Amino acid sequence: MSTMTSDPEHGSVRPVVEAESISKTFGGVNALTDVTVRFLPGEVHCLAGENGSGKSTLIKIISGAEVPTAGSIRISGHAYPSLRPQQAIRLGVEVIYQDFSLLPNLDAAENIALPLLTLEGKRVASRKRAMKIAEEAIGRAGIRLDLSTPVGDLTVADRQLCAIARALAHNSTFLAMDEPTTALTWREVDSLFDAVGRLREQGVAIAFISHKLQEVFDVADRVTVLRNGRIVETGVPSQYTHESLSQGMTGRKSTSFPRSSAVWAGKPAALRVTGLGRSQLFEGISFTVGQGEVVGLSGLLGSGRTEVAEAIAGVHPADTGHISVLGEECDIRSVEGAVSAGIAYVPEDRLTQGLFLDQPIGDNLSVTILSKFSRAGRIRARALREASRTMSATLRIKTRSLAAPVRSLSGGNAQRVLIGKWLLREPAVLVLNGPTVGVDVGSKFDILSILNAESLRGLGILIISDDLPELVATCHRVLVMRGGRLVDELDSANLSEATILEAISA
Amino acid sequence: MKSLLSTHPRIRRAIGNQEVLLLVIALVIVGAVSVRNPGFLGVDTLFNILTSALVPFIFGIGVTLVLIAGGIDVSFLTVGIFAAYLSCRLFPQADGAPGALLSIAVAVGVGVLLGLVNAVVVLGARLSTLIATLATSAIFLGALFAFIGGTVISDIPHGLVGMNSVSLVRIPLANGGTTRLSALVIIGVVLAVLVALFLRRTIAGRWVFAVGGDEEAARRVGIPIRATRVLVFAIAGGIAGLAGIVQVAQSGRADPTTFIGGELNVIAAVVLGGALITGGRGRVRGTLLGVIVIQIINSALIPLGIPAIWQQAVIGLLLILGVSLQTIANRVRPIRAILAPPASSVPIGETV
Amino acid sequence: MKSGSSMHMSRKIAVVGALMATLALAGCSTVSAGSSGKPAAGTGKYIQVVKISGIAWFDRMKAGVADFAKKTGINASQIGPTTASPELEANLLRSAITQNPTVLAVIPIDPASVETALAQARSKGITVVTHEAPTITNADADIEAFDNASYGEQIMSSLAKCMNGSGDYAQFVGSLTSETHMDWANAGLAMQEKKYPGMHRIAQPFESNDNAATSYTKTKQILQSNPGIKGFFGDSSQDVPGIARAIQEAGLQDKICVFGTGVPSETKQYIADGSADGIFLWDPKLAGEAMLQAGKILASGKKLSAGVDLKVPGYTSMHQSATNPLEFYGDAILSITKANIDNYTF
Amino acid sequence: MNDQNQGARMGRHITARILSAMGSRGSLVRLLVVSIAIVITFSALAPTSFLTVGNFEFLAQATPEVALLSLGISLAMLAGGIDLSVVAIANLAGIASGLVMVTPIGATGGGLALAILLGVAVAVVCGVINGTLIAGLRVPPILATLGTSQLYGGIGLVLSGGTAVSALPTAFTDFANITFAGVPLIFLLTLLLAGLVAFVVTATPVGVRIRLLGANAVAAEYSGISARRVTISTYALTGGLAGVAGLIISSRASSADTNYGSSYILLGIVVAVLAGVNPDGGHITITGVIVAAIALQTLSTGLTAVGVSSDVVSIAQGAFLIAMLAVNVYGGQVVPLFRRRRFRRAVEPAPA
Repeated sequence: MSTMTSDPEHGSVRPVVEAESISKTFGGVNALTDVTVRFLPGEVHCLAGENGSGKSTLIKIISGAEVPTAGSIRISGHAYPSLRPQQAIRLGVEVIYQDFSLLPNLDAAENIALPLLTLEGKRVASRKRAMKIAEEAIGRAGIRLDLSTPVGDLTVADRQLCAIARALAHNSTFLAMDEPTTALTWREVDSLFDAVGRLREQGVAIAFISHKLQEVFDVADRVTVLRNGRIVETGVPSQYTHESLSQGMTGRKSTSFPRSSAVWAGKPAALRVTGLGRSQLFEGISFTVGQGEVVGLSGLLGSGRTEVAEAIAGVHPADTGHISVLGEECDIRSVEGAVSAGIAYVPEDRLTQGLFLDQPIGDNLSVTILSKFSRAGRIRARALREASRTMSATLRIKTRSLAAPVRSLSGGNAQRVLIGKWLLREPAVLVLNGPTVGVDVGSKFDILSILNAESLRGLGILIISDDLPELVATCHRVLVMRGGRLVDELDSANLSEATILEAISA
Repeated sequence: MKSLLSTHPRIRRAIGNQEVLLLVIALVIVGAVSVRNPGFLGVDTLFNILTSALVPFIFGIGVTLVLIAGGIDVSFLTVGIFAAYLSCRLFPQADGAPGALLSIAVAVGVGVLLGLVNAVVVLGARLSTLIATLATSAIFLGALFAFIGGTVISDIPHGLVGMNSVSLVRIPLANGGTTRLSALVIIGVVLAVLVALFLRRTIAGRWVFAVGGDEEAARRVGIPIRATRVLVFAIAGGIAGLAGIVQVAQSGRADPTTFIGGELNVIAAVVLGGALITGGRGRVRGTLLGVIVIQIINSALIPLGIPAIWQQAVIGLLLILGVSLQTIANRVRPIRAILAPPASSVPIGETV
Repeated sequence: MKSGSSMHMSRKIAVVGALMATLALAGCSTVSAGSSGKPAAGTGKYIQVVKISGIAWFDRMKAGVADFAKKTGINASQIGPTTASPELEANLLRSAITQNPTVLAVIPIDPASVETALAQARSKGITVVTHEAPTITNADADIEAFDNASYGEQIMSSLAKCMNGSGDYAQFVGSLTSETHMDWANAGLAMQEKKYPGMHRIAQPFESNDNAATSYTKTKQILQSNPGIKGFFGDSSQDVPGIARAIQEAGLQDKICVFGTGVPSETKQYIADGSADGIFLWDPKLAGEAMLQAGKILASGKKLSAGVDLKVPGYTSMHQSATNPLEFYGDAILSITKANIDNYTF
Repeated sequence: MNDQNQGARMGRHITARILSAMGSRGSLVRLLVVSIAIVITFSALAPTSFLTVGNFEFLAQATPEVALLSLGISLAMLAGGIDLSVVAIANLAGIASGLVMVTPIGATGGGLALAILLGVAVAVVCGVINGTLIAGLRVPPILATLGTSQLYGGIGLVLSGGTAVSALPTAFTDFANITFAGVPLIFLLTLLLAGLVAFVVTATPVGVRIRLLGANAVAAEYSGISARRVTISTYALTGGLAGVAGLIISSRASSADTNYGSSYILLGIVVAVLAGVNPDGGHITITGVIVAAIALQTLSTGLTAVGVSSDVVSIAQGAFLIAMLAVNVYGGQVVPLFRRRRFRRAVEPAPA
């Protein structure tokens, strides 16, 4: 904490937004502890940190989407113990949320214009005016976007562009961008950075959140590193190298990870996918995951990587192609079918797709093995509880009781529950979509260790992720998707963050 | 069926369009009845259907608003009859055009007040709209009977009678009688236009869609959620009051038991018209079509000679058919394409 | 649920089976008979349970209850559910039984649904009198204003006279499950088939759900699909106002005859311009009072017999039904036309 | 389970599980306190008519049908749906078994058992149809069951020919009046069925799956739970409960009819919500349903006993619902007396 001091450069310029000693707890877990950050006009201030370090929570508190547990937000000199979103916008705070926070039933033009028209106190919704605002906004950002399509029907990349355009439509004094490039190609990222540069020249204070190191070096005037909800250090980019920044974010010297290269050669592949395709979404997907092998599947948001995972998992089955598990061809028409074939899937969105938040941890763990632990239509409750308890202990899930709802757990522990429920089922292949998103550093290490241990026991693992250090650290091979097709395969010889980044956002 | 629909985009588009589907259903029924009973296809049938659709349509507009905002209101019928009955009780002598306007204004005003009560319960007790309006409708109906009265008023204010007796069109019929379209229909048309304009052309109307589409996202971009909710309940209450007084004017009597138990049928018509029960989507035009299709079904039964005893079962079956078709139509909405045209880089094949 | 500890599937099936067996066979046990002695006729409460509270018809009947209380000094009251729903009425009835009245006067929505409750009341020594339930078995007496068949025949003969004995007509009933409505409709039909072969009923009776809006809508549809129709016969008091409104709107006042049950205040406007031609009814005030008078006689230990005088106009010399000895009917049909409608204020 | 000791331990465990599934204790305690307050109030206000053995016997006799229908609705709510067709199913079951009972076979003991089984079977089939529409065609539950409610009612009307099916065997009609030590057999039967439902939802795989499906349908799908199978089982169970309720109704009424019980649909929802069943799914409390059903019945009987009109009763029921739910929302803040240690529920998702 010693590094966070008011450094001399701040002296004369008055900050636009200051977070003062902000703390925030969720269900007993500290998401932020005593965080103080100042955002100066005309400065791009990067908040760097791993998933789960508290960056997004800080931004949500500044924008009024969350209420802090302690501390205050000072905007243009006035301190506010908490803000409402409307109030924050009125004070010039604008945010590009990580989840975009768009209105799916309205078209892009309206998504961009409605907040501004609301702010201006307009009463009549003029289509012409909305189009004008939207066109100006996308022009300012150098974006191409179909403005009259309902946002719910746009691709992920276009939705991200729409969220960016909405933030730019408003002449704000403070703009926070939370992972704004996850779905964008290089060309789009370049024009976004141009727009950021122009805003900086106009004196807007910009908070830029990213876990991609290169981006931090590309745009930042100042960097603040967060780890586990606390500020670790702050400084200018020239003070850092990739390695030192990465070490600040993770708290470890190296992200390298103990990993065996032992693929169980000679045995049938844990998963073999041949010519998998689904109309309009992806086609010609062929790859294998050996027993004991960890394979990464990467690509931008909206590249089709999730769709391929969900086809394998039976959520949205493929139209064409073949899937075999341990050498046996299986016709996967449903999740049930995939599960009984030996495929387990940890979905992307833990909160809505993975967990039953208000239900007991024990039930979340045992949902996959209810039938196995029943006799004559009745659950063998004791045996089931034993199995859950053992798994909970193995995965070191921190909770007082398995009867507590999952909602009471931190992100890392919740993710362990999700992985544990599938490990209880003893699958042949485990497909994980973003296994460490929203997970604190300690848990991330633990989770990757668990996966490593399972792979050593012969489990085939497919990780869908765009967390580059994680892919580099854990995978034997990384497959890259773009526009619904597999476009590259990086094996251990040429696997690095730079090569993956180049392949996914070409 | 799934593969058939997904391989034929044109079929998918046609079925995916709710309103086209409703029109087809309506035409099929009218066609079927006309074959059996050629007299069905006439101006009088049209007028009958329009007349009987008027009150459900006005109620339906209010329901549409609440559904778009992401709620389900089941109190609208009690609000409607409460407001209309109270209006008749308060000003029994309302006479002529000014009297009619007074009766309408009072009913709408009472409706707005009751709508605000709904809003207070929903927002204050943080209840789901369905549960809250279930409770308030029990209270409204009880209060109507206990404190205002439950007897039928057969001598309603003359202003209302006069309003109903003005004919837009009057056409002689073969049987020596005449058929006519009451000027009351104008109220429905005007209201439909006003509400459609409100929803499309005002910022507050767009808020309604925003709140129903994704409440949290709407909150984050600074849309006043609570104010929008209160506004929706107030307007829906006022519309229900209007529907109630139109019903009284149409029937020439104020009967507190008129609507008992009909709530879900109106909601069904609105949903049939394309409003999403989960919020964020709905339009006045769709509601009109939904209400009319249900009225066509109802009025087809007698000309088709379906025995009275079978009518309920037939209506149930048609209702199930309607909502099933709607659900299927919604399910075949197009997916967002990802697949780019073949790229220059050659996809890697089975390299392992 | 302690037994749940060792409950196998087979045990569960056994339990369900036993349950079914109990349901099926345990019916033999008898209900404990009430042993409380009958209170004297002049003391204790008299409770009248009606189909629905707050409507004009039963408000008028309430006036009869008040008259009875004033004349006799007996504590008599009327209760009824908010909506006309059989289970609400049955529950209200059962909760009235717990108040242990001397006489229960019941006008059931669905006579069959109150039989058990009435049996229970009688087993407790409560005197039970019904109305509009000529087939009732668990009552001390059923008081009807008139013979149902002759009521239906009277409506039919007026309708036939108006239609000159020829042409199509339609019948409405409140609901197809309403016993008295069906009796009237059937008696009317039987008479027409015998005496007026030139007339013809279209289809089965139409259901109005005792709702004037429904009878209005259906009448419009009937007019439209049966252009030649000449008459309407309505059994529910809500039928004539609805039918007449449709006739009035179509301007067919002089071409179509409308007769049926009706309340003067609700039909006056239609009788005045000829869109309704005549209504029939009995005065609910008198019927209500007659029920309680009969209850008073029965509670004092006397029996009703043919010719008994209930001291209420129209019920001064009761007839005993040939089919159900419990049923007694009077001569209380009111026939109302344009000429005499102004004499009635309810 | 060879070991007796182990069996006993398991017994305790299952008992504990069932008890815990019977409700979050805080809201159940509140409900109990309020119910007892109702009893005390009316005992003081109307000792002669309320505080009698007959009255409590009446309460125990009047509650079963409402309690069973509410249990059915609660199960549908547990799975995240709703069933508006329970009353129609109950009546159809009553009519179907009544029609068998009035045949010569029905007079025999075996025939009676057959008739009863047939009634329950019909009800289960109705439930399966509901479940198929909801899970197979993905029609929203509120619309699907609204439609089937009309359909089942209509079929009942056709089967019964429009008149009540009466002259049922006395062995059947007396059943509703049998008492053990003053407690009606139908009340005991209701408790037994409630126990069975509690067993199903806590100690069987399908019960756990119903709860998880209701808690989060998407997560259930991703966990490999077959929404179709589980939904159909749920509605079949709901149908079965409605069927038993229908048999109790026709036993009590000595007849079966289609127009019976229309007020029970909303009452059933009110009971379920009052009990603390989450209408959005994932939580049920069997004890709460029974207590709430009795509480509402007591409230209305008590009000009738003190001579209040039934209109005021419905006001009181609506106000009671709002008040209890408001207490559940604000209770923690306003009434620290009732506060229980519970896991804090963060409104927002965990930090990202």
